[in-house]
Amino acid sequence: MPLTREQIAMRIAQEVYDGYYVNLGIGIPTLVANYIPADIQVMLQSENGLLGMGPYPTEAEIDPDLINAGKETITAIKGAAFFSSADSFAMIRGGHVDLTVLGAFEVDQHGNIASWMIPGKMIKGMGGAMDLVAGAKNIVVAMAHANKDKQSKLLKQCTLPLTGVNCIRRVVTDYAVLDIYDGAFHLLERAPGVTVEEIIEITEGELHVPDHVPEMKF
Amino acid sequence: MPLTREQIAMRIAQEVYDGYYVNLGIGIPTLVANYIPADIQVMLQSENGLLGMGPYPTEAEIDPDLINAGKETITAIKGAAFFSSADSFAMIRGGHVDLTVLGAFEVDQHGNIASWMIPGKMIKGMGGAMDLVAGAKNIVVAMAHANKDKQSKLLKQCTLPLTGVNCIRRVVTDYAVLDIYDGAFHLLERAPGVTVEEIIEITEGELHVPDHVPEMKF
Amino acid sequence: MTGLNKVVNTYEEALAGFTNNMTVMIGGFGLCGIPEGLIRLIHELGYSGLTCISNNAGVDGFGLGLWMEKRQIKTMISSYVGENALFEKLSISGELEAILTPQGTLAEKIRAGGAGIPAFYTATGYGTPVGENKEVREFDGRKYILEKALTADFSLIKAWKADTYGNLIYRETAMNFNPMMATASNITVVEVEEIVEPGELDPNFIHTPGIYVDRIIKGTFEKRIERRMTRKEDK
Amino acid sequence: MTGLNKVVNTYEEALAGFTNNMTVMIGGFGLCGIPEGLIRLIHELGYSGLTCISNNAGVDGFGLGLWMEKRQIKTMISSYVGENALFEKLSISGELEAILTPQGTLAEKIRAGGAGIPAFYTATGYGTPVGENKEVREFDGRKYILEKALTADFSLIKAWKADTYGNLIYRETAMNFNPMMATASNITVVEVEEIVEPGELDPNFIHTPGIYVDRIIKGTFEKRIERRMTRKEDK
Repeated sequence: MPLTREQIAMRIAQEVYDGYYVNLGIGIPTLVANYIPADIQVMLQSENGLLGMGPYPTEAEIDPDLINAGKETITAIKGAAFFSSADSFAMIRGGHVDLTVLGAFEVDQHGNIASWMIPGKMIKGMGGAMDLVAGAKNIVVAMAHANKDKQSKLLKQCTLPLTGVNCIRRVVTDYAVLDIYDGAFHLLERAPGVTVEEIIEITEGELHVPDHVPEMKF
Repeated sequence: MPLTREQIAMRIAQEVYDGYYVNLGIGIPTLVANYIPADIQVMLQSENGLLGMGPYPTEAEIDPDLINAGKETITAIKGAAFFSSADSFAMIRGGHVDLTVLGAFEVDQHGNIASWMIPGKMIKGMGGAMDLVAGAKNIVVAMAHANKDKQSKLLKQCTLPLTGVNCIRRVVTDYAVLDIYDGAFHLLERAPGVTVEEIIEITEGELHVPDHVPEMKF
Repeated sequence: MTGLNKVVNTYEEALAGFTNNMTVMIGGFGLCGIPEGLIRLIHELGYSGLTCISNNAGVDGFGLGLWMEKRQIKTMISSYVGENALFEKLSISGELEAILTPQGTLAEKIRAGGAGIPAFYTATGYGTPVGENKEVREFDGRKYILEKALTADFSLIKAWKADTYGNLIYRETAMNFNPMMATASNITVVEVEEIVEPGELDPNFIHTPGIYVDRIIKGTFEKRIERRMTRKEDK
Repeated sequence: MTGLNKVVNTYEEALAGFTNNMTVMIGGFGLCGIPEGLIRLIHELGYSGLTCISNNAGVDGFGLGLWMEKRQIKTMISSYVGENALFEKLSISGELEAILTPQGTLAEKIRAGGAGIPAFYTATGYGTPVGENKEVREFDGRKYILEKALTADFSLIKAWKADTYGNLIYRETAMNFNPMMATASNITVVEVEEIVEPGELDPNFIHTPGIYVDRIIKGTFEKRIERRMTRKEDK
């Protein structure tokens, strides 16, 4: 069975280590916060100017001056820090964030990512995504492996306008965990019950498959 | 009579207007603070990270964490702000300081200034002087018009390594107040009792002298 | 307004000299930390042909969404405009020019404008549509693009508290783009929640020194929330 | 050291991994805001061949003057070294390489190193010895030179207070180069006057967020004054 959104988030939470500073994008990446093991300590960065993001506020805690990058009301943990957008992106672009998790429309076997624009459709803008992919030491992309018509989103070459080039190393989809290097996808794990053949079928980009592909563990 | 150091500072204090933010260099420029009229309000910037420099401390007020750019113990006025060296020079280099007063070994008729190095003699470094002359909207140089042997320091072309090019507009010496533009010095005022002929004699650079050259007023 | 006192009493005074066709920076991230009253008056007075530098474009009916409705904006330099349906419509019809800029590049371009840095290199946007027609240069084996500084005629920003000299502090994530914008315009106008006397703000913790501020107006703020999210009370 | 707690108990732990021939940034302006204990231990342990990035070079017998005496420094990148007579002697004899850098350019190069900006243009130093062999470029009719970012293996900095997560605040002009240096090295070690628990420092007024800090050591400081100037008591 392909993973649910929550399961993708659960699997990505395994990429988070004790002491990490992590930036979680909007959508599935936001859910990752719910699955970080209780026995490790991490700091969440919100690119609008907060290091040390906490959970959503209670009704009584709501504060219009305190929002996350998705413009949602939020809280700050003890030991948090607020700063300007310039300082926030100096932090991101300077490579100080240990892990960035973000969504994508497409990735390709060269590590390119397209996540911000579908020409002819809506004009929204890239927000901080281009800075995040250019600056992060370590990026995990959370995305659907294919669209509803089983057309792959893991491509030989992205077709949509790029967010960044040659910057993605790890992808977690509803079907698999893959690394990207040497111009190819490398299959690491498969979703429980999903076969290697199914993954091959919905992966357009070059895919290296080792002899043994373990199931993800949760 | 040529001006004393204190009189040069007194004359320069007349260039300071109400509401100004001012950076005063080491030496004669520091003395300018003593002659700012009591009926105007100015903020002194110290490039090591202080806006709102006050007088020297009393014995009881001495604080090793609070020094000026000359490494002297100092105080901060009410309404002061401390900031980093990067923020301090962003302020200076971004043209936000209204007036900078600094010393010089030489200036020339093109507005070049040499103030930081005498080859073969001491190696000290330029500190913030190059940033100040490149960034200030408005610079007044306080300097001796000539050396002890009556050799001019207001030259056709600076002979020492430059601090900045084409950046000096006004010079106050022990003999005169001069502006620099169109490739020449322009005599504006003379020290009380000093003749135009004396000034011509000790000015090597091209000097424009108007029909009437008033004495400085204090 | 004599000496270092920058307090003005009306929004009209705060915006003296503002004209059509100016370039203006507006602080805020979404609706958080925006100068509500200054935005409102420019809407009322109907200035048009504006080039706006702001991370977002407000929402329909609030913030810069008001200027959009009245077709006051000619060009919008932003990183994300997804909350504004009218923006999309005007942009597609060509009534509005949109210059989409990565958020970090936007912040850095504004900081550079205030800091006397005319241009800098960044990896952000290399190889993407943002990098088109920009100089590419390699440093230590990595490719970067050249980005130029931004400056403006007016900056309209929002702070939490000001002293009368214009020293500012911001609160929480309402800081965002406000500190850089304070440095990058000919005239910086700040709308604040509270004005205090010099000496009341701790000099160790001033976010924006008064040298950057030209006018201070005490505002009143609705502080509209875009996405009200809550959790249940903790047990 | 687990989780986000970065406190170490000895200077030796604080400097673990430090070796000869490293590049090291040292905070401070003159003797104000320098990490005295970290400087002392490196002097005692005698590491040599160091490339030092520091605005000043200490004075004879204190601060980086100690390293100078023991010939530990190969290259010194500074803006002003006038207080150190030995510096001059070693520099003239060629035992020490001095790279004199304008103070604002030095600060900006370090900030750029921490912020992922490989290079930027500045007017400072154009047409002077500092601009020699550097690219010159014109923007809007004015000439600028290209300056490159600085980074280092270690940053040794001094702060007033840290919480155990490494959030830092500085005091008065002891801030100076410390905040930028905190961002620009592989390993940032901070020597502080006081360590507090997370939550004790106001999150609105953190000068250096903990993400930049690797190790925190509580130091003791002599805080030697270079130029003791006083006025008479006010009447």
